[in-house]
Amino acid sequence: MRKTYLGAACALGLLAGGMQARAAAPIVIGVQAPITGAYAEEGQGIENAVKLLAAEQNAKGGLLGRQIEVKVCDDEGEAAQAAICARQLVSAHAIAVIGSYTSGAALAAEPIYARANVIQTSDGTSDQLLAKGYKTWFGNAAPNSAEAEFTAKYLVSVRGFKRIAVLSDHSSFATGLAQAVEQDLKAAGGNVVATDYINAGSQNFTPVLTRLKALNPDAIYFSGYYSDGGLIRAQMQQLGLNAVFVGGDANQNTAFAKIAGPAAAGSIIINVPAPQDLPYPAAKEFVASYQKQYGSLPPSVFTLTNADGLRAVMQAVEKTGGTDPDRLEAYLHSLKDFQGLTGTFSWNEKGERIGSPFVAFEVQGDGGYKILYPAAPGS
Amino acid sequence: MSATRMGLAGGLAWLLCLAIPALAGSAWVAIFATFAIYAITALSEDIILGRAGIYDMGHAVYLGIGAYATAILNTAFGWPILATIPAAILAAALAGGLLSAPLIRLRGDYLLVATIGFNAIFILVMQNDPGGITGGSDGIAGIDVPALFGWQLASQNALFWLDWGVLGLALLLMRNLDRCEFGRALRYIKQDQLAAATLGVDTRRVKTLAFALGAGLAGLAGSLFAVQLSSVSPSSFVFTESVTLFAIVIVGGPGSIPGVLLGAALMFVVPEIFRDFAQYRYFVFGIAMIAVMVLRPQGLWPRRRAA
Amino acid sequence: MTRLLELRGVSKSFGGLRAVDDLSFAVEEGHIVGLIGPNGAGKSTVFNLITGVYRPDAGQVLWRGREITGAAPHAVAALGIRRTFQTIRLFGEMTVFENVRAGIHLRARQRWWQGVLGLPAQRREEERLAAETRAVLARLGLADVADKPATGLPYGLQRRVELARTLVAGPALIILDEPAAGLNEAESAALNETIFGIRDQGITVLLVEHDMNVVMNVTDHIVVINFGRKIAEGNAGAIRADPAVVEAYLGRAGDEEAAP
Amino acid sequence: MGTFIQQLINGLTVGGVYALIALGYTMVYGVLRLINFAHGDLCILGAFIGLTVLTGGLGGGHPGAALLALAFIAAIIAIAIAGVLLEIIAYRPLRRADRLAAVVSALGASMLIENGIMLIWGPDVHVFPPDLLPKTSWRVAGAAISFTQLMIILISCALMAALYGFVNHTRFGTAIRAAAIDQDAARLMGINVNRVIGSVFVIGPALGAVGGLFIGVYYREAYFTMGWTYGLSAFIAAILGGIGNIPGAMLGGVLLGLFNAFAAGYVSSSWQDAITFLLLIAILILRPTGLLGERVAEKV
Repeated sequence: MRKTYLGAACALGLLAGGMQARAAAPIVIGVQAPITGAYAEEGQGIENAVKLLAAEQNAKGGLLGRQIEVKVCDDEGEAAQAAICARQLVSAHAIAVIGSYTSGAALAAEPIYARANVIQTSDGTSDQLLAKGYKTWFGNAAPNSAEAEFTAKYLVSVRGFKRIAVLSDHSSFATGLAQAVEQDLKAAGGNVVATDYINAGSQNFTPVLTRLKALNPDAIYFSGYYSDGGLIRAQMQQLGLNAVFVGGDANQNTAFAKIAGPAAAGSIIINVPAPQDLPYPAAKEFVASYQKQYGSLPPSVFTLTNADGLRAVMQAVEKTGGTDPDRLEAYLHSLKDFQGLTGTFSWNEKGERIGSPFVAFEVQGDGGYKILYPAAPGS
Repeated sequence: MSATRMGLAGGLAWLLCLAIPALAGSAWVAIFATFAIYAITALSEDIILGRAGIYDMGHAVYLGIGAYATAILNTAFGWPILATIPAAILAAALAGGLLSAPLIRLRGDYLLVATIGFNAIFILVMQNDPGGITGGSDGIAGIDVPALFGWQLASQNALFWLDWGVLGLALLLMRNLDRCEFGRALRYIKQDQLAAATLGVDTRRVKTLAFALGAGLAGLAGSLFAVQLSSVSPSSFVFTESVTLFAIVIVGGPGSIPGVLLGAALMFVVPEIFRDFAQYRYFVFGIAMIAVMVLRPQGLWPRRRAA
Repeated sequence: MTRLLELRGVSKSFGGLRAVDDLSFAVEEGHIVGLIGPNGAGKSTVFNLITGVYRPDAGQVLWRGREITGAAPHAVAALGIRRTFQTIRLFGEMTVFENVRAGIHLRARQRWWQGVLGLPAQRREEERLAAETRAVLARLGLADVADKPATGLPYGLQRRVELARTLVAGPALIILDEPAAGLNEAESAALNETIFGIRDQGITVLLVEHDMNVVMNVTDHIVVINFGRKIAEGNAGAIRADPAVVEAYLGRAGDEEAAP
Repeated sequence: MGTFIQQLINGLTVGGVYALIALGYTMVYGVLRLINFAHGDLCILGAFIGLTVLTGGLGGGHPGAALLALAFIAAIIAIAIAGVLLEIIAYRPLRRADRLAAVVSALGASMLIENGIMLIWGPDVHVFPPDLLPKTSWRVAGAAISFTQLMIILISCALMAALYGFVNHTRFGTAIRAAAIDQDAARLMGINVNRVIGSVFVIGPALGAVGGLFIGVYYREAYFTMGWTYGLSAFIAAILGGIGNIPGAMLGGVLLGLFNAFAAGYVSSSWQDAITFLLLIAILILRPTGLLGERVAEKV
C-alpha cells in the first residue's frame, strides 16, 4: 500500500517535472535506521518520515527538477551492521544519509561517511560523535550537552538543590549525559556528592542507594532508562531515602510510573516535548500528515528531528543549486536559525545542533505529566 | 575421502568464495567478510575447546583485546593498521597465556566459570574507560582503513579479500596443527590428561600454549573486526558472543575444520537469510541447538576418527 | 648391578588412611621386579608415587641415585620411565597407530611453532617418527590393526597396544600395572614371553600382578606389601616360604584366584 | 552502623533468592554433572506465569493473600512440569554423550525458553500489580526492612531447611545423595536412578520458580532476558559454594548476595560485578572445588 502511494507520487512528480526530470538521474537520499531489533519502532519512524517528506517533495517536482530516491538500510541498532549499511549507502551514491537512531550505530558509520564525503544527519547525541570534528556530521537532536546545561540550571538555580548525586548506567548515551550533567552542575556551583554507575537490568540498586543515603542528597539525578529509573525511585522510597528523583529524557515512558508504583508521583523528568505537544505550525502540519499517511503518531520526537535533518539537506540542495558535497556542507554549517519542526536551530562547526527546547516535567499521581519549568512553550 | 583430497576440496571452495564480490551484491560481500572474521575466531576457539578440550566460555575477550589493540594504537598513537596487527596478536596471546596459566589446573566446569568471569571483567574494564584509552561504552570510533603499498583498502570488496586472505592463512595453520606434535599433544590431553602426562606431555605448558595460540589467532581476527566496523565498543565482545563461539564449535564438530566453518556459517550467515523472521530467529536457534545435539551429539560434521 | 630406582621411607596418606607407610625398596637395572600384596595393599599408589601422579608425604624417590621425589609425571616420563594402567587408558578417539605414535612424543624435537607453520624440517621428522612407530607395530604383531580405532579392539589386543605405546619410546624402566588382568589363558601365557622379551631388550620391568603364575615365573625379585608396609622381599622361592607372606597373602591365594 | 545493617539486609534478601535458584543448578550438577544453563530462564518463566495469574485474577476482586498463594502454586507446578519435560527432551538422550553436547543443548534450551517468553509475553518490561503485599516496613538499628524483604528471607530459609532435612533424613534423600556420589553403584544398590534424576528436575525448578516469583514481587517487574542475569549469578553462587553440594549452594547464594551488596555499597557499584568475579576466581585458585566442595583425587 505504501508502495502504491509512492508510485503514484513518483508518477505525479514525473508529470510535473516534465522532460527535464526524466532526463536527470534521481537524487539518492539514504536512510540508515534500526528497522528491526530493539529500536525497530523508532527506526521505522525515521524511514516513514523520510519517505513522507521525499514523496511530498517529489509531488512538488522534486529537487532542482530531479526526483528524490530513498534507499533504506536496516542497521538493527548494531555497530557491526551499521558499518555494513554505511558502505552500502556510500556505494549507492547517496548524497546524504538520515539516521541512525542510536549513537552507537551512528558512531560506527560516521568515519565511513566522512571518508566518502557523504552528509550524515542523525539524532545520535553522544559527544563522541563530535570528537573528530567530521565535516559530514550534522547532529539533528539536541545534544547531551544542551540537556545537561538545562538540567544543571534547573537543579541548581531553579530548585536550589544543595547536595546532588549523579547515577548512570553503562550505556554510551547515559554515561555521556551523566558526565555532562556532572560537569555543568559543578560549573553552575552545585555540589555533586557522588557519581556512580549501575548495571542496567540488574534490578537490585539498594546497595548503591544505601550508600547514597548516608551522603544525604537533596536530589538524585539518573541519566539511564525508565526500567531502571522506575526501580531506583521505588527502592529509594523503600529505603526511606527522601531525595527528589530527577530523570534524564530516557525515563519518559509510561512504564516508569507503573514500575515505580506509588513512589512515582513527584519524580522529575527532563526532556523535550512529545511530537504532538510541539507548538510550531510546521510541526503540527507534519504530525498531521504523518498520522494520515501511517495511521499513528510518530513514535518519538526523534522522528521529527531526523525529518529536520532531511529538510535542511533539501533546503541546502535548492539554495546551492547542486549536490556538490563540499558546498552543501558549507551551506549547512553557515545556516542560521533554521526553522525546524523541533524549533529553531543551527549547526556549529563540529556539526552540533545549537538550540533546543527542554522542559522539566513532574510525574503526577495518575502517571501523567505536568510541565513545571519553564512555562509550556507557546503558552 | 582422504585427508589430501579433503584439503584440495577445501582449497577449491575457498578459491570459489574469493569470487563472491564479483557475483553477489554489496550487502552479501559485507556479510561474507564478517563471516570470515567470525570463522577465524571460531577456529581459534576450536584450538582451545575443540582440540585441547579446555572449556573456554570467554573467548570473545581475545577477539576484543585484538580489536581494542588495533583501535587504540591506530587512533591514539597513529600506527598504520597493518603495523597494529602483530601487536594485536601479541597482546591477545599474552593475555590468554597469563590469564590461563594460574587456572589451567582447574577441573573443566570451574575453568568454564573462571573464563566467564574474565569476560565479565573485560567488559567492565572497557566500559569504565581506565586511563581514558578505551572510550567507555561508546568505545573507539574512526579507525583507519589498512593501506597496502600505498593502496587504501577502503572498499568493502578490498576488505573482503583481506579478510578471506587471512582466513586462508588461518585454515592452513589449522591444517598444520593437525599434522604436528603440538597439535597431537592437544588431542592426547583432551582425551586422557593423565595418560598424556605419563607419556611425557607437559600438560600445563601445552594447555597454556594452546590458550595463548587460540587467543592470538582471535586477536588477529579482532584486528580485522575493528577494521571492518571502523569502530570498536564493548557490546561486540559480551558473554553471549562467547557462548555463540562455544556453541559453534560444539554444534559444528569439535576439532573438525569443516565442522567449525559450517557452525560459523549457521550462526552468522543463515540469520541474514531469515532477516524477515527476526524475532523468531533465536527461538528457532534454541530448538535447532537442542535438535542437533540430540540427533548428532558429535556435531554436524564431526572430525574423522582416523586422521 | 646398579640401582635404577630406589624408594626410601616413602609414605602417602589419603584423609586418615595410610595408603603407603614408610616403604623402601630398590629396583636393579636389568631385573624384572614384582610388587605384590592383597587387594588394597597400596600397590597402585606406589606406582602413582613413582610416576609423579601423587606426591609423597614423606620419603624420597631416587632415579639412578638422583632424587626425583615429587617430579611431575611428564618429567618422570622424560627420565625414561613408562607405565601402563590397571584400567587400560588408550586414547579412545584415535587409531592404534595414533596411540602408539603418542608414545614417542618426547622424541619429537620440533618446536610448537615449527609445527604450526609446517616447516620442512618438521615434516621430515614426522615421517621418521611415523616409520619408527610402524616398526614397533610390526614387531608386536599390530600392523594389521594399525588403522582401526584403538578402543574397538578385543581386550587382549588393547593391552598389547598400551604396551606398544610404552615400548616405542625406548624407555629404561617400564612399570606394568596388572598386565594380565582381563586376559584369557592363552594370552596370559604369552604375556610371560612378552615380559622376558622386554627385559632382553635391556629394559628393566617393575610389575604389579595378581596372577601368581606370572609373578612367580617371570620375576627376579619380589617385594610384598600389606596395608602399605613392606612385609617381605626376596626371590620367588624365598617369598613362597616366608610365613608372613603366607599369612597375609598366599593363605588367601585361593580367593585371589577366584576373583577376576 | 545503620548503613552496614542496611547493606546486610539488602544482601540477605538477594542472597536468599540466589540461593533458591542456585539449588537447582547444584542438584542437577550433583546427579548428572551437567550445567543446566536453562535453569535461570525456567525461574523467570515462573515469574511470568505467576504474573499472569496475578493480573488475570485481579480483574474484579482484591489481590488478597489467596491470589498470591495461587500464583506461587501455579508457578511451582508449571515450572516443575517444564523442568521434567526439559530433562526428557534435551538432556536424557545425551546422558551417554560427550558432556559438552549436553552443555550446548542446555544453552539451546535457555535460548528457546527466553525467546519463547518474548514471543508469548512480548519484549517489553512487565510490571507486577502494586499493593500485592503490605507496605509495612520496620526500622532495625537505623536500617529499614520491608515486609517483602522479611518474607523473602524467612521463606527462603524455611525452604532451604526443608530441603536439607529431606535430603539428609529421608530414604529418598539418601538415594539422591547416593546417586550424586556414584550413579552406577547407586543403580547396583537398587536405587532407581531415573526417578532420582526426575525428582531433581522437579525440586530444582520448583524452588527456582519460587525464587523467580520472589524477584517479580520484590522488584515488581519482569522481562524476558532476566533469566540470564539471575541464572548466571545463581550459577556463580553454586560454584562458589562447591557445585554439586547442597549446603554449598545455600552458602554460596547468601555470600554472593552479601558480596554484591558490600562491593556496590563500599567500593563502587560500577565495579560490582568485576569484584564479584575476581573474588570468585581467587577462591577457585585457592580452593579449586569451591568452599564446601570436596577435593577429589582422581582414581588411577
